[in-house]
Amino acid sequence: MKIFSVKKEIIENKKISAGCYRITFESRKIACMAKPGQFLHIKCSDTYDPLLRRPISIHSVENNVIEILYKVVGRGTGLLSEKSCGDSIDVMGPLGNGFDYQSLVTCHLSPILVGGGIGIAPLYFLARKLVEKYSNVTVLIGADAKHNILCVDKLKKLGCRVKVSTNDGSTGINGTVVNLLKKELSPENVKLKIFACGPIPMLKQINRLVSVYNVSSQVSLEKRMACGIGACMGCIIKVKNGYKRVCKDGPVFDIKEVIWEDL
Amino acid sequence: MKIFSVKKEIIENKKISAGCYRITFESRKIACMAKPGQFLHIKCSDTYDPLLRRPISIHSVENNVIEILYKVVGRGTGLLSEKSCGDSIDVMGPLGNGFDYQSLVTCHLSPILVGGGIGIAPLYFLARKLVEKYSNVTVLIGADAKHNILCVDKLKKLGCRVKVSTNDGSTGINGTVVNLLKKELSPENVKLKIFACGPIPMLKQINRLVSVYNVSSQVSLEKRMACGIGACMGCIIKVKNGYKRVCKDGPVFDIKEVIWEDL
Amino acid sequence: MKQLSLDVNIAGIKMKNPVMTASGTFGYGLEYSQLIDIENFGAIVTKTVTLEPRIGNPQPRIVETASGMLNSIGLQNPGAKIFIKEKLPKLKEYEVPIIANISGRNETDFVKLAGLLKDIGLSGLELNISCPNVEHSGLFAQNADTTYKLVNKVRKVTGLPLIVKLTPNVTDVTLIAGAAEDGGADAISLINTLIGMSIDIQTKKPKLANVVGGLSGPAVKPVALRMVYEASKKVSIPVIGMGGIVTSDDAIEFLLAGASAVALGTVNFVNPNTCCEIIDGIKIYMRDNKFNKISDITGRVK
Amino acid sequence: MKQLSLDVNIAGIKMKNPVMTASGTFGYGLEYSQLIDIENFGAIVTKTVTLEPRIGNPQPRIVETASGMLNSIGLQNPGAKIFIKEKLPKLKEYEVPIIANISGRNETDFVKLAGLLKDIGLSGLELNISCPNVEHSGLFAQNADTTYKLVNKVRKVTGLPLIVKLTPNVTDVTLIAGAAEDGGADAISLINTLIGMSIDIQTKKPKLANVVGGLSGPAVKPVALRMVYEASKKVSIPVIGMGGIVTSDDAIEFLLAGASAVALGTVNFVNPNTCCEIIDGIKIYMRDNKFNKISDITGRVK
Ligand SMILES: Cc1cc2nc3c(=O)[nH]c(=O)nc-3n(C[C@H](O)[C@H](O)[C@H](O)COP(=O)(O)OP(=O)(O)OC[C@H]3O[C@@H](n4cnc5c(N)ncnc54)[C@H](O)[C@@H]3O)c2cc1C
Ligand SMILES: Cc1cc2nc3c(=O)[nH]c(=O)nc-3n(C[C@H](O)[C@H](O)[C@H](O)COP(=O)(O)OP(=O)(O)OC[C@H]3O[C@@H](n4cnc5c(N)ncnc54)[C@H](O)[C@@H]3O)c2cc1C
Ligand SMILES: Cc1cc2nc3c(=O)[nH]c(=O)nc-3n(C[C@H](O)[C@H](O)[C@H](O)COP(=O)(O)O)c2cc1C
Ligand SMILES: Cc1cc2nc3c(=O)[nH]c(=O)nc-3n(C[C@H](O)[C@H](O)[C@H](O)COP(=O)(O)O)c2cc1C
Ligand code: FES
Ligand code: FES
Repeated sequence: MKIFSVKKEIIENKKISAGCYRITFESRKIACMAKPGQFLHIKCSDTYDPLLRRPISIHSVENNVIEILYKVVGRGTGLLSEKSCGDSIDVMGPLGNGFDYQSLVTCHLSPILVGGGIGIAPLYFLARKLVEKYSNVTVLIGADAKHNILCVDKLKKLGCRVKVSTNDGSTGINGTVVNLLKKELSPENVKLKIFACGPIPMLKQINRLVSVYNVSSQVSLEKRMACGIGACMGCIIKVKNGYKRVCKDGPVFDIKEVIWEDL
Repeated sequence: MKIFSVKKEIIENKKISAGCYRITFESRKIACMAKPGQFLHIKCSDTYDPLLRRPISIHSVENNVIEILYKVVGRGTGLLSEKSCGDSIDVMGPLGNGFDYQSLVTCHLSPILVGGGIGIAPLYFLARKLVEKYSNVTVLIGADAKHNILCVDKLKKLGCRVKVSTNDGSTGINGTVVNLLKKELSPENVKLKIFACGPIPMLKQINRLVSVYNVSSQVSLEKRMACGIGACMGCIIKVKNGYKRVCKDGPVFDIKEVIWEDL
Repeated sequence: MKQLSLDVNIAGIKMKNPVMTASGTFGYGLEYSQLIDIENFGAIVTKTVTLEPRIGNPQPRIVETASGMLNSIGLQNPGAKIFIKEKLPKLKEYEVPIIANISGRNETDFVKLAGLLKDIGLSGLELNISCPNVEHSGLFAQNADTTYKLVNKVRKVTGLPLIVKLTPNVTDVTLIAGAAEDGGADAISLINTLIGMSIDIQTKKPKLANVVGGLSGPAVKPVALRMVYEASKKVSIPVIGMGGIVTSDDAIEFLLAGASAVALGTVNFVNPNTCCEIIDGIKIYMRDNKFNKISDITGRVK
Repeated sequence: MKQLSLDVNIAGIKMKNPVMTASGTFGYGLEYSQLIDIENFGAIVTKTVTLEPRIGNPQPRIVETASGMLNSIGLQNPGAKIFIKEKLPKLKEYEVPIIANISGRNETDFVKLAGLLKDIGLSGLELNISCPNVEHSGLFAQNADTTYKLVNKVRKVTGLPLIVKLTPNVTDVTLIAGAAEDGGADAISLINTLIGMSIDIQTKKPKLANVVGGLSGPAVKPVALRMVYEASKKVSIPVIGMGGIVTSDDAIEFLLAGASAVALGTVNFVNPNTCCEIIDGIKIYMRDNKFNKISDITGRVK
């Protein structure tokens, strides 16, 4: 078995900014298998309403301790935020393909991580893995305002170069994370690999940008899911040669593969 | 308006024995209107599952503080037991007719309260009201075992004469609360009024007993409820002259009125 | 800003807002008057009234299900005479249109009832030809012909606005909706309950004494909404939508799907204040979406 | 104590327990094999296979509803060739009976498919004549005649056990069940999904790109149970019950109502370990109630 369905005690469910929480729990099995970019499928209620699990990225794995970082946007995440230390959390995972960062060395590419809003969640785990091997990890973080810029300190602590943007200019540059990315890109500097996660409009802009420079890029996408494991065909997206399942063939896709007009 | 639908903060949700809890909250409106034998209709979940409210008797009213005493038997009461101090509770009430204890004085009757198991819940409120006017309040309490005998101390504190029975003899007499009642009844002593609440078999036995002595008796009955207010006809029972609604025409009925074979 | 208007006129019944009660979930209005201001509703639809009193089905009559409930009340009601003499006069003290929901075993019953209920201050009649909790097998509303004939007969004996209530337990609800319209209905309402069942695995008996019952509540909303959508595309008379409405979003979904008004059923048991919450929600929605009247929302789904 | 036996033989398909997968909720079995031991199931029913590959419906395809979900996958599948060449061989490595669920636009499709799927190691065929997510209006299983004819044609070209899957979107499911039996079905399975809808009130568009979709999950259980009860009283072939099963109590309800086996659908998404939990629960129930075999439970409702 490579995927597990487990019930674990919550070690901590901490509010880390307005509407954002971080849950910590222990699972040796999941921790062993987890790769950056993969996600967990979480049951937020013990009753039949809401019925389905919710996909949440793996934010961090350290020893056997797993963290998720989530934003309250509806009923499922709302119920999750009400859980306390000691309550149990029902998770399935690790699911999905994860980021492909193995090829960086062979191709001599420098990683740039681009996170919009809660999109930073899976990128922190990736950054942790990358700093083990690379000294030149750049992380660009964008949000609407200062209080929604997450993970800056802990990314810096890892040794990453961190740049920040806010739409209201309350911290970092005044603009979006795509503006930050533009500054990193230049015709001379295409020896980059971009890993991006965030809202669709942001990813679409990145797509336009990197197609100009032809920079290798991977994006993590979201779709409403039922099974989370590849069985129900609920979460498909259009790709160059047909349909792919976000849960099983993704959530990480090569930016060139995705039919962006369809999203 | 005589009935209210309110959301209140839970002051305390205390486990008082294995599987039994007591919730305390404040509601001036409900407290003002509440009569012993009436009940509250309680939403146990914020989601659609379970959907319906659960009827729970008013256990005590003191100033504006209301108490309910409940046993965890299923999902609704299970969810209720998980609520903490500070969580909100959604209650509708007071509902139903309540015990008729006004006639005691005029008829020179002594009250005997008979509670089986969690059936003691509404009787404590009744006892509180009775001791304001009568010195001779008897309360008979039965349960399977000692740890499920509830409220003895606080009833004694009110000044009630309390007798206890358990099926396993772990406290009080070895037997049922009906055995206790038998001892109170005698052809000489029919100047009594019985108020009983508990499982149907117990109430049926009481019915047989009092029909011999012709003692005036009121019983509190239970039926699954939807509206709790008399509108849906879901909770009817058969009575001598047709059907009555437990929620609106009851839950307290004259023992002679009920068609016991039908319960 | 323009004045918002929540008024609707359903087949001649003037309501100050499009939120009605669903038959059988609000009694004769009087029980709830102790808890809420029943004049908040756009109209009150009574529990089904039959010609003679009915004692209804044996207990148990109610089972909770996932996000819903089954009922087999069996149309317990005091009969037309007591309705007219005792219930209606009290209900008429409130300033709210009253619609009597009626049912019968056959056409004659319906015709007689419609006759009895003339000129006594009712704002309309709703024909319950879709109650799953009575003996005869096959409901009127499961067959287009019987629906047409019945509606047609009742139409001839009453000048009151005539609402025909349809069952979801059919292969194609548009056929029945069409038949009701052809028969002379002024409006249709749907859905009545879906027929369902539940078994107590310990006693091995059905949980309802009547074996089967009617499923209602949030669980049925997707089916109800689909049927309102289908039926309202088929007929040109107004459609009253119901089935699982709890929030104002739910109510708005029904309006968008094609309903001209909505009715609240099971939710009354769960939260008796829902009517006000829904009206407030609809107002906000209208403001945000620049709709001036309810009919701007009706059928707006793209 | 006597030995408990959970074996069932459904129309010649020998299963070690009565818990199957419901088509479309378990892919071709392979995805779940990374998470659970798929041999735990009594049988595996595949996602619907069609003659040609189908790309299915556009996104969104899934909406959560109260205690349920709507799907409009639209029978996305790689087609019979790839199923036979790539999916089936891997699935056959497991020791569990495999039932291919097939569908088509017309009788010819079904007949061709049944022909293609002979002698390749399948334990049975399930005819999906009840999928709400395809273009043609009106499903085969909404009409007794078309059901009879279709089943009859397929019957002639295959010796495999033939299960016919029925839709709940009908006035009288017993008519269709009877027609399937008369046509030569070895078993029937029900229910497929109820047709439902959901609207996004902000965009005013249906939440499913396909407008309507199929409702499944605990919400539909009362309807499913009622139909299994009705259908199993009508036919003498075995009935496979499904619709909203989550717990062993649910599964037992279906058996009591008349099912000879049950299938798990939506619950696979919620708790992939449900099969084992249900089997354990059934065992305990059998012990407590002194039932020795599954057929002792089937149809035992009083
Ligand atoms: C692979 C993947 C990884 C994700 N990782 C994270 C993460 O690390 N942190 C985080 O906060 N969020 C993450 N999300 C998004 C998260 O799944 C949704 O926010 C969550 O499911 C919303 O559930 P809800 O019940 O609170 O909201 P709902 O009440 O169901 O809906 C509120 C809003 O959320 C959207 N939404 C609901 N369910 C999903 C879903 N399954 N997929 C996408 N959007 C949905 C709805 O369209 C709606 O706009 C991820 C999504 C995917 C697909
Ligand atoms: C007027 C009245 C007053 C009551 N007062 C109290 C009280 O003070 N304390 C207390 O602990 N209990 C009281 N009850 C019983 C209480 O309502 C049920 O125990 C409760 O509804 C069970 O809900 P559940 O979801 O936990 O159980 P479920 O999972 O719904 O069912 C578990 C068991 O409880 C029974 N039950 C469920 N709902 C009801 C209902 N509405 N009425 C009767 N039985 C039901 C079921 O038949 C089943 O056997 C009262 C009931 C009534 C009618
Ligand atoms: C307890 C109960 C009793 C009902 N009685 C009637 C009735 O007498 N006549 C009728 O036409 N519909 C009756 N209905 C159906 C409702 O009016 C409504 O059509 C159905 O419940 C769907 O709406 P809901 O999901 O909002 O409850 C009843 C429903 C319930 C729950
Ligand atoms: C996502 C999804 C896809 C489905 N696909 C199919 C299918 O391809 N063929 C089919 O016969 N039934 C299909 N069904 C219906 C199920 O097999 C089952 O009949 C229905 O979901 C009711 O069972 P449940 O409530 O346990 O899910 C599908 C159901 C779901 C939820
Ligand atoms: S969610 Fe089921 S295939 Fe992706
Ligand atoms: S619960 Fe509705 S009438 Fe009593």
